[in-house]
Amino acid sequence: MKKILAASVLGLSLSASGLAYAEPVKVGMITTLSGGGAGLGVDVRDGFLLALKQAGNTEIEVVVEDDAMKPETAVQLADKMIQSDQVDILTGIIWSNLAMAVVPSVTAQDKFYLSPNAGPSPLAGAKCHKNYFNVAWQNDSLHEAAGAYATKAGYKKPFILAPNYPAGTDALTGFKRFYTGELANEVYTKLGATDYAAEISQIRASGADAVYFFLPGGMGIAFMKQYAQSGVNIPVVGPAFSFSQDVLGAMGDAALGVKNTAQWSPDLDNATSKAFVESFKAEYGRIPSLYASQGFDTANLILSAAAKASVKDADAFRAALEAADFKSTRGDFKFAPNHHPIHDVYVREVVKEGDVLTNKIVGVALEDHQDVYAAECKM
Amino acid sequence: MSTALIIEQLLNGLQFGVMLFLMAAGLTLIFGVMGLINLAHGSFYMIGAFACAAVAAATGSFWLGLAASLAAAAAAGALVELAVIRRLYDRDHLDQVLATFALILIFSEGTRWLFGSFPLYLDIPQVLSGAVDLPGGARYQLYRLAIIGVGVLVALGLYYLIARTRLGMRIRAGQSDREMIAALGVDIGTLYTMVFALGAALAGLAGALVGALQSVQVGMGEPVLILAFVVIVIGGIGSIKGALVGAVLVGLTDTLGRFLLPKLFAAFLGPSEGATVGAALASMLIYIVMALILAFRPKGLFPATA
Amino acid sequence: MSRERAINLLLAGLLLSVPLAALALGELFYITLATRMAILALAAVGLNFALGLGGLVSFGHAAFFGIGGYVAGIFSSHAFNQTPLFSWPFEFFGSDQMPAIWLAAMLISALIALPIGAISLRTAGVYFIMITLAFAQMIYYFAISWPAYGGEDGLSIVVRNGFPGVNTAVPLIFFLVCYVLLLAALALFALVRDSRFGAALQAGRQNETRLAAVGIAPFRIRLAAFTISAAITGLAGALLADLNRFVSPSMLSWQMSGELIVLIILGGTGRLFGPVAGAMLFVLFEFVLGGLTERWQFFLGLILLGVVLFARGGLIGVLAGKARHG
Amino acid sequence: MAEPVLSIRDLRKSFGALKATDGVSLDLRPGEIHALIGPNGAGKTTLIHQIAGGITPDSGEVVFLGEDIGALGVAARARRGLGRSFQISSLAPEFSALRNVMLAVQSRQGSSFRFFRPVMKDRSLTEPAMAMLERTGLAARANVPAAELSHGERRQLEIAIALALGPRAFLLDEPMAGMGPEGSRALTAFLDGLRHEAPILLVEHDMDAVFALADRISVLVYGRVIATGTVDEVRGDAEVRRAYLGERP
Repeated sequence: MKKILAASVLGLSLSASGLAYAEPVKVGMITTLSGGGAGLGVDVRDGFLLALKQAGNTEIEVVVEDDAMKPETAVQLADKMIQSDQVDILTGIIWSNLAMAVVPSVTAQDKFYLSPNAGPSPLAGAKCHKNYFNVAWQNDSLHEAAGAYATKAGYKKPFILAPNYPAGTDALTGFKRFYTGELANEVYTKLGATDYAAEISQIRASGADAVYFFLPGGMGIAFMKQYAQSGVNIPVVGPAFSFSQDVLGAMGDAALGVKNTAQWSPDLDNATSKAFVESFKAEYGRIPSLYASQGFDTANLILSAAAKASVKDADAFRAALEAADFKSTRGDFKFAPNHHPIHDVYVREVVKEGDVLTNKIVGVALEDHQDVYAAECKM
Repeated sequence: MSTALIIEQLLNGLQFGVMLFLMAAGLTLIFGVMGLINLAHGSFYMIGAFACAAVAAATGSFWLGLAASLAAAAAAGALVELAVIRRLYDRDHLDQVLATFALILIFSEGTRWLFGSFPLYLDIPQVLSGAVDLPGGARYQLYRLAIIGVGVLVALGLYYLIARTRLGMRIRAGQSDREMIAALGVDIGTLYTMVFALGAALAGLAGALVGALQSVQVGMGEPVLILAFVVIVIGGIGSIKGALVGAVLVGLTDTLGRFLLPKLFAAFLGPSEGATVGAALASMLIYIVMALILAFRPKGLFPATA
Repeated sequence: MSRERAINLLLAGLLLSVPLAALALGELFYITLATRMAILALAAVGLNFALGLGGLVSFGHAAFFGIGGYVAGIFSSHAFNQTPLFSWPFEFFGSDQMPAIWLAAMLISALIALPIGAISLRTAGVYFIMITLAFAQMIYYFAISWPAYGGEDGLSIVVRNGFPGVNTAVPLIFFLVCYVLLLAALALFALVRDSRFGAALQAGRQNETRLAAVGIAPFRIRLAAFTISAAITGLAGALLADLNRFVSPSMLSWQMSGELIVLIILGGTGRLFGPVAGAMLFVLFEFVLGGLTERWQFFLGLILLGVVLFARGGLIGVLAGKARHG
Repeated sequence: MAEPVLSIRDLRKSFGALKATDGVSLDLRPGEIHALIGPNGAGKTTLIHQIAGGITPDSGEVVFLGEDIGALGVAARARRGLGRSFQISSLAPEFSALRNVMLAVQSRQGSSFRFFRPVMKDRSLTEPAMAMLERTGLAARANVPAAELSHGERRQLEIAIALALGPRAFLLDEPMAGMGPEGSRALTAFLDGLRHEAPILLVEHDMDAVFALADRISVLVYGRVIATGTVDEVRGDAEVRRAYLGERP
């Protein structure tokens, strides 16, 4: 499963920007390619590789390995990539618990880590590190945006639920940070649960006027299908994780009309994004998900920094990363002092285009949003 | 807390229990008749769900998908029995654990190979969509009621099969004395293959029925497998009646625990704290119940009298 | 020297030579790989006390593996942050010294194994397999939802814990520490196997009725074995946490329990070096297959299936022939 | 008359509707061989299990050396001196004959919670065990795993293990089963001498052996003792002839 895009000697090295790179860069990508969570990893990887291909780059070598969603495996792969493959940059991890396992030891070994997805709060705050960059989000962002949206939409009594684990409690805390009104109920479900009949019955009985849920992966699909089937008509709001392109197919019409918050959407109106969506469809035959856009952005960030500085010169390379001088699919993109993005978060609605479910932007939840943990970060 | 909500939650628990029963019945039959621990039983559940989703997507008919799920899971079961399990009957439980653990890896990755990494779509049939009104002001989803109905039918069918038919007589004979049925001239190989395929088909049926409610994805079988093991151990391994009682007990315990414990703790810890503590305890609850039952009834509630 | 003994020596030598060769070749990662082998082997040696000698198929040993890991994580995080772990009856700030952590990991694993074993040993056969699984699942869900030490996110160990007189941050040194502990556990296993306790334990596996009929109650013997077994697996857990500089609930998962059993069967059930052979093979398979194909789990499954069906007695069984019993 | 070593009073055990033991009382006096005979399914093995502790009776008492041992488990009864052999050989199959006997010696010496000293180098275990094997004629087979012993040898090993416990009473469940005429004769002679070490409650189908050995015989039919007495008394008992001996060809 190791894919090495070895440098080819063809003339393609004259990339779009026409810049010569200061030094070859070796990137290790640890991501989830097997088991139930493989869809996300596959999208991050595909987005990432697409960007490299478009840049015609030959100086960046990528090693991809599967972490099977196990933190122990991820740690072992990170050790291997650093010690054996001698990579300069690591990236790719999908899940917060794996990121928490891998990132501190990677940065402690003076390697760069660029997160294309997971953004656990400690890494944005107290445990931030100068060599850690998050290109996607801080985990709370989309939940905070949902809270803001709930306030704007005038909901008075939302019912909120999430699995009982740190990302779940963080999610609901994030929601409550931007929605300070009354709650119908706050429910924590078992991690990995797939039957939500009991919770849906509670929602029906609670007199709520909106439902907010954070249930990543299969949990969200199960919840949404069961919710739609149950005949409860209270409007649903969710973070984009449960309404991203990778799961919409499995959810079917149950998802139609649901509002969800995201920092990107396939219909986002900027040239980079449009070109990205078209080329991704052409390359892989499917609409890119949020995760694919994050992988794509991550690769472009690396390309932009490598064009400016040698990765062996850590300080210069870091400064080049901090400048974030690349064309993001999100349009405007810059890093906060804690190396997490400052970006707009949109409200999207699930719609049907022909036979395919996808998302359309219907508004902006938060503009130039920055996470709250930056204050705790002493870099 | 209204009566309607309590009625709904009891039905939810019952429906969950019935689904577990479909899994557990096959597992307990296979153990009872052949003395085999089958960790790969969750894979048949997954195969049923994928077969149903794939056929339903291709033909547009949930019912064809359901038939396909039974056929696919039974075929997979028979194949596995003939190719692998057959060689394991006279081995100890350890070898069976390793072999069926290996089968999980093979089936999971094999399914991903065939169907890709993304979850599949499967919806409930149009006829069964919507909810019905129940006494006490409760409303309940028709499809879930149908699952309860299927579970009751399967339980009755199994009872009839085992108590009244020739196959059932052989199964009972096989449970008590393997040499005896060989002496009776029954082809024990065919009997085992049939029982294994039957168990697999029940798991496949559960997978298809539940797949329409949840997401059809690789790895969906394992959490259910663990619960099904809990069920058959509580009920008494080898006993269909035990599986039924255990399944309903686990279903109700889990559902009511999830519903009531957070409320209970919220009463004196505050809503947020209470919700997390209650949820934590609820996720451990069925295992606590199982440990308690086994501590006092080491062979489960209905020990199979061999 | 019997053939099995020669193979045992060969395996011990092979495991030791991997990191030395890695050092010579400059492939530092193979030291990590060898350390992982040694630690998993140690965990499986622990399980082998219960499973190999006593015939107690515990499907919940990941609980002790994880508890050991969490002891290392919790002790070192308190020591690192200088916050008291508890302040009554005295203030205790954890520790970042391995000997203290090991002792605590073994002690706490044993203390938790005692009631689990006492209840589980009332059952037998498949019921025992499943009740141990149930206890492990309880602890797993507890760890996931307990926020104090990271829950599902796990707990990082910022600096690898120390050992007096050596620098454990050097990969080779840490490997040697693990290797020596593995050898010590193997020596203990061999001693106990041949002792009166071991005789009673093994007789109980072969024929419980016989053991009772000579006047030895199987329960206490088994409970002691289960507890010792848990302590050693807990020690291995503490080491794995130090290797990964990280501990998470996945160490407590049922898949991990299954993997520990797989290691023993792969190497050879009831053999002294079975866990060592099994751990070396398993880590090697995982590494080599993982590097070859995205479908590595599929092929790992095929290999394991092949071992059960065609290589009874595991690696050592194939190499050394039928087991001899004194 | 001397106080009985073992006495059973009004023991009852039912499995559902089946009364396996229906008010059985009998005793075992010092120095005697008390044979328990009866047709298949009469409940002999069930009775032995209740005496040894493997099955808990529904009611009744088992008194051994003046102590009610009804509440004790199998192991505790064995430690008090009930030496037992099984109807179907029950040995540790992977252990050699010697190690099987050593297990009994080890138990007799006390605690099994010794973790370090190798048993095979412990002469306090090997020597007494070897002596028992010599007594039962198994010395030459000492190092053969029990699973590889012949049927007769396994029966002998059962006796050797029971002997090694230094019991105060023997419970022997069909020791002659499947032994062949030669072996039965030898074992009969051996048991004849054994009664002076400890009395024997002997369950046996081999009537020649029973009549040759028994001081007293109890006849068990359908869970009830229908007669107890000397060989001649029992032989002459009309009920016994009808219920039991008449059945045998």
